[in-house]
Amino acid sequence: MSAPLAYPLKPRREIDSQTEPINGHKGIDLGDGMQLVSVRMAICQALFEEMTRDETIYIMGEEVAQYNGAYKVTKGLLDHFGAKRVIDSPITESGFTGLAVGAAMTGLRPVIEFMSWNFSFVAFDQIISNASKMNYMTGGMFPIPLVMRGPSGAGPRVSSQHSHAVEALFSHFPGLIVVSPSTPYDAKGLMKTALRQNNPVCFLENELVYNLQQEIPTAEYLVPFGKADLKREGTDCTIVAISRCVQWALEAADELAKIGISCEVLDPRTIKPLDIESIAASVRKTNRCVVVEECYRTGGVGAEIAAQLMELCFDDLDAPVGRVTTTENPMPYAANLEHETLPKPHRIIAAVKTACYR
Amino acid sequence: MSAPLAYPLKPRREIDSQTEPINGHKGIDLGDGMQLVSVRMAICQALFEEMTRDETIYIMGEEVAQYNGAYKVTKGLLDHFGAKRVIDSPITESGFTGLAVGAAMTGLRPVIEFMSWNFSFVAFDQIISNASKMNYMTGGMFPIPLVMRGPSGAGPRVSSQHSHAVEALFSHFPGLIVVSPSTPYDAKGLMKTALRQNNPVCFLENELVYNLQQEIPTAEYLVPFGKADLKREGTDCTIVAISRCVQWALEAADELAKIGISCEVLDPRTIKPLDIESIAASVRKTNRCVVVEECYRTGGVGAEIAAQLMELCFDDLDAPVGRVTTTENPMPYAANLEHETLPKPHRIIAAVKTACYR
Amino acid sequence: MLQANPLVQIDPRAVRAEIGKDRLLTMYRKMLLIRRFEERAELAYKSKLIAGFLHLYIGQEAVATGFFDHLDCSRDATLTSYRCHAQALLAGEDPKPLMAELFGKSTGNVRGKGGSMHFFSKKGNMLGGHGIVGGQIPVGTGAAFSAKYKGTGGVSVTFLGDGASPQGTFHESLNMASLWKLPAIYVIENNKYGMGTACTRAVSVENIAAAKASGYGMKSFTFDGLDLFSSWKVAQEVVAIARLGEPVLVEAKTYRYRGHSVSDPATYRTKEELEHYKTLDPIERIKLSLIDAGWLTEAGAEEIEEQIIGRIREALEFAAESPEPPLSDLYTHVYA
Amino acid sequence: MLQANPLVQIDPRAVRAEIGKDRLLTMYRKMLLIRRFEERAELAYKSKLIAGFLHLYIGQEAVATGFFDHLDCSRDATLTSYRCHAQALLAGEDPKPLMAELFGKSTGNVRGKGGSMHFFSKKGNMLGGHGIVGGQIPVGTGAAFSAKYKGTGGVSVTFLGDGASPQGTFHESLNMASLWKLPAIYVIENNKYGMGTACTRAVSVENIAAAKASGYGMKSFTFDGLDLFSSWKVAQEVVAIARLGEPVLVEAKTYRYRGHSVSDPATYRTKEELEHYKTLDPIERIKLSLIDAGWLTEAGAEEIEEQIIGRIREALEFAAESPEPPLSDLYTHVYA
Ligand SMILES: Cc1ncc(C[n+]2csc(CCOP(=O)(O)OP(=O)(O)O)c2C)c(N)n1
Ligand SMILES: Cc1ncc(C[n+]2csc(CCOP(=O)(O)OP(=O)(O)O)c2C)c(N)n1
Ligand SMILES: [Mg+2]
Ligand SMILES: [Mg+2]
Repeated sequence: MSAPLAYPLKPRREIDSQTEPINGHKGIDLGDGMQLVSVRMAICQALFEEMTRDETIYIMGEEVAQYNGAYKVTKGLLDHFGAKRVIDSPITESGFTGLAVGAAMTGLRPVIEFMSWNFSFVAFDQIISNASKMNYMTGGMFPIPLVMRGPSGAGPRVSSQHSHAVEALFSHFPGLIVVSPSTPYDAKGLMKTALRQNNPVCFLENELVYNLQQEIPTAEYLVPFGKADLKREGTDCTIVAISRCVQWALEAADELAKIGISCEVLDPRTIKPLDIESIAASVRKTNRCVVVEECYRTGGVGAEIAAQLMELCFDDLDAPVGRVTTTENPMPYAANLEHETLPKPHRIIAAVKTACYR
Repeated sequence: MSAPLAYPLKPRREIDSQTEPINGHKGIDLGDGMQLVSVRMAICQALFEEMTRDETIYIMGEEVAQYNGAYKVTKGLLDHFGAKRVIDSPITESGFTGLAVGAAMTGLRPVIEFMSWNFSFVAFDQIISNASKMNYMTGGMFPIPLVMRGPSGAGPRVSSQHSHAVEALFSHFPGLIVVSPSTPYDAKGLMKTALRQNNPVCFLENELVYNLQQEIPTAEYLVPFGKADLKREGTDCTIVAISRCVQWALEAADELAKIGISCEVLDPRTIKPLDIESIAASVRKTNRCVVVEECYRTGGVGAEIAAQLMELCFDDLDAPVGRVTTTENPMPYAANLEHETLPKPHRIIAAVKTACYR
Repeated sequence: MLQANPLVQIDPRAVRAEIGKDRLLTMYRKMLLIRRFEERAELAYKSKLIAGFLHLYIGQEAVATGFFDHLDCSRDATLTSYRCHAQALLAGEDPKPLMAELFGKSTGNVRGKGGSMHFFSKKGNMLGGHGIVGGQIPVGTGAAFSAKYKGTGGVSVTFLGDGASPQGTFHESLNMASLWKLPAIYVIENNKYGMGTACTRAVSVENIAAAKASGYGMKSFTFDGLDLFSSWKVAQEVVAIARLGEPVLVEAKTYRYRGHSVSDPATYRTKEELEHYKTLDPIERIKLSLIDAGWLTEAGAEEIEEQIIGRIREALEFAAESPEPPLSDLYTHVYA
Repeated sequence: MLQANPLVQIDPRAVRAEIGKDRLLTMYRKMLLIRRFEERAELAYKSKLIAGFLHLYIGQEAVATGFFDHLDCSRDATLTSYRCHAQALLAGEDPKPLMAELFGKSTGNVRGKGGSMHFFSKKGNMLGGHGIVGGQIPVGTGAAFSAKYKGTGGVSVTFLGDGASPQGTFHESLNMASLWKLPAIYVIENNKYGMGTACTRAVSVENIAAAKASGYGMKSFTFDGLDLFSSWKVAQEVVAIARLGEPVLVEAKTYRYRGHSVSDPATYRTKEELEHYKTLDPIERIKLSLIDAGWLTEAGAEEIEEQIIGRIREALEFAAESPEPPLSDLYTHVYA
């Protein structure tokens, strides 16, 4: 577990549409070896650095090139690397995912963007039957170095077909790595790790986190898979929060502190591999745990963490593991219904109180 | 919970290829209002009876008509109902699933067969984005009465792309019903229920259970969704087993009885809705639970049951809920590796012993 | 038979005469209703009364309008992508619940659960409003299957974008429709772009319908989608073909005046291109043609305009005043 | 240019002369190796030494053999469905590890992890062995993309069944290959059936390649897949086209003598049909042609037969004697 709060999430300056650099990968230099970046820029920077280092990396997806990405994550990459390596695809997710599998089998290191992970459902078979199994079913003959990235989780008011968080879905399948960064520091370091290893990675970004800003080092660094990060220290209850939910968990923790409940906020960063040891260590200290995620409750990441904690911390838990998830309904469009569906701070606070018998 | 063992699984006669009737839906009359059927025949019988009752039911899938089904589940239906209602489709799962959604929206009650649920991955988007959400996102305007059926779980030695059990996968999504029968009695009654309600149902059969035989009533009956069935009574440990695993659990329970461990075997029959009350009631008696399923461990049905039991039986559980699942690897072809991958009796026995601290 | 080379050629005056005054005026009103509905929705979006995605049909109105004029919505099914406002209006839905839907209110078309991308009409057999590109194509095929199964004589008309045509579901649907002789019409609305990607960069042939249809042994028609007369005439022919039990593939060469959605600045196209297409405005042209025929005066046009603006205003008021859905609605309709 | 009407017409003697003795004998040996390998595998299956699915290529050997003869396996990629034994052999894999794979042994081609449906060759660039119908088509497209990206001059040849051609992945792949001018060859092996479904009941056109290719602006060729000379000649032409950076669609009219898999009794076709096609056996015909050319004697043929049987026997022994994979292999290769 890395030291908490090494790089504050409340940076000295704010980037806005005026100050945001033209090239998506460039941070705002703060001197002292530090730079200010958003999650969006951090991912772009990782792509930029690794594409510079490794000519076999290409990126393909809808609108990734000329449009700079639907959410501008690939801004400037076409200009810098050219149309050979930054490629706009037709709207055929199954086609370009399978193409990437074939490219990965023949010496390339593809990055594909799902404009939203919701659209990966069209490519589900290529991800599961081909990407996730190829190395195994070829006895190690054909590893698949493939990064599949794009926003997961609910966008703002985009309703049921566009609002899935897919952490639980993809972590069910052996062979896939599932990454869910919540900060610029993590996003950059995890993406660089993803681009240097040989497994298919589901890199789950979140539209509503893209603008989150942080001061991070200008020097190169990597963030390893399978290492949770302590986002806040506490003693009474462990909150395991994923992606966008980390911010909500921190907000909830602030509120809970006011009524004397001290929460530790752990961000697993990768859902598969999952750093259950760090989570268990925290729970052995706090004796309570609430998992916060945007997946559905049934079979969500929280279910898996609860089941594993029962195995590892059976005698340490003073209350059942709480699960704050997207409620068990497709995402509705109406503002008030959407609000209730999401695992927002008010629901986290209630779950922590329950876990603390308050 | 229905009475245990109402209809024995060791019938008075055995059906073999000689005695099996030409029409898949006809059982072997045993007099006394009882008939002998296999799971295969039971499903066919349910289809036959309901198609007779309701002209809006049609069945479509690869090889369901002229070939009588790849696993002969639809045997005789083409002959009886004709080519209008029993339709061989091209190998386009996404296409015929979407077609079924459109047919369901316009007054029909489609049954589609996935020759194996592995092939549903190609149709994943139609199942999730369309079938599971349509009623919700239309505010109840367009319910989807749709039964999607076919074998799930590992066939014999068919390796990684053909061996998925999809209970956990589909029960993650609100809007879907997930049914996993393990006996002829349940298969028939659950299929009839599926064909009379208005939601998309994932009806998960199992190739290796199709031949299982049972004496069942000739009179019509339905089996409700959301009611677990007690397959064996016991006092020391509750085994929740799904589909094919029910047989393995019963075998394991026999063995365990010999060393003085009395197991209760519960079959949830529907994974969504899940009869957690009956499971919890059993656990309150035995204080121990092991879930046995063919899904992968991470985010499997066992994880969800464990998490819910923690909530409902926190003070009753004397040991962590055990999970016996398909191991965390794609299914290998080699016989010995396949054997180790599956949740077979030896692994169930070990897990129950662990739960009983033996 | 229509002549196609490569676009279906029609004689506008002859078609106008064939349509007749009342029917043409009705279509004019409908197109204007669609246009004003969406323009006001756009404004409401900018005032943050509407959120999420908002994809406007502005510029494409002649396509759906020409087709719906030949449909019997009691048995013919229609459906399209997220760019679905026009179809719901044409299928007979009132602007009030539609606008309320955009506002996310309990009185909305689908009770506030769908928003802009998911308009439906039960009575008008409009099967959505679909958010996944290509996702609606097999569904429309299913509606045609139903019509044939039940022997209603109905057809289905599935609208899709140029950008959706490479998607696998399109191909799978055409094969089934052709194999089973389904009364299915597929209308590709080629508005030159799928989001920011020019059609030429996403589809490897220029005339999509013409190129693909023969791959399925299907008839195809390509027409000027900015021209209501062409749309109406082609629709007349293809609906007749489909009613006899044969699927047809149609391509409308059209244009959207707005960006892909309200939040798209559409910098990928030139001002000149946009201006050029604006001179071909399908609604403006019909207005002129109506005046030319002596079927409409400027004053009459003014009056229609006011009536329509009035209806939209009422819809906006209705939407604004309607309550949000009760929180108890969260779990209703998860299951039927 | 080849003449096609509807099948490519060739002059067998001229093609034979062009191929030449050594090359033709080599292809003959290869076809025979494939045939005998599979016949013995079938017997082993019946003796329960092999399990799971076993799909045989018997009858179709001329298709892959003609194509591989023009490929440079060090840079050209190939892949196919579960009916993959021939391709692995042609890509240079030894029968021993292949048979051991069928037996599920640690010495197997993919360490006993794949079985019959998942043969691969790293050195021969044979990318599988795929179990999901249509699943390999985008993968093959990716191999062509790689070749172009890296500038190797390589091509990819993706084999697929008639039954796979309606699958969406096929359409998506053709569009990408055509759009980006990928050196990709798609070979539809039309063996008249997808499992028990006659091609005519699953695909709405008769000549699949000819009908579909124009939908993507691609060239197409259709040939008699039971005839090695046609296969070889068409392969020569299409590999040349693809090397210049243009995708091509090919259809081989062929036939499988066995059922879909070993467990299919194939009652959906007549004895007469099967007997008719057996008179056209691709291997037998080449043998006769070799003898006719004076390039082979009956005695020579006998000798080849024995050599091949010997190799297969060795493979069977190797497979039988090899150990099962260690249980520790269960979790190896889940991640690289
Ligand atoms: C499967 C899928 N992929 C991507 C998207 C994102 N997306 C929404 S609309 C669109 C462009 C569609 O273009 P076209 O089919 O031409 O329709 P138009 O918007 O021009 O009407 C894209 C890429 C989606 N909704 N679904
Ligand atoms: C997506 C998918 N659907 C169904 C199947 C089951 N299946 C395996 S082979 C086959 C028939 C394929 O026929 P064709 O493509 O003509 O190939 P052939 O077997 O004749 O070589 C089917 C339906 C599958 N493996 N994958
Ligand atoms: Mg478009
Ligand atoms: Mg075939």
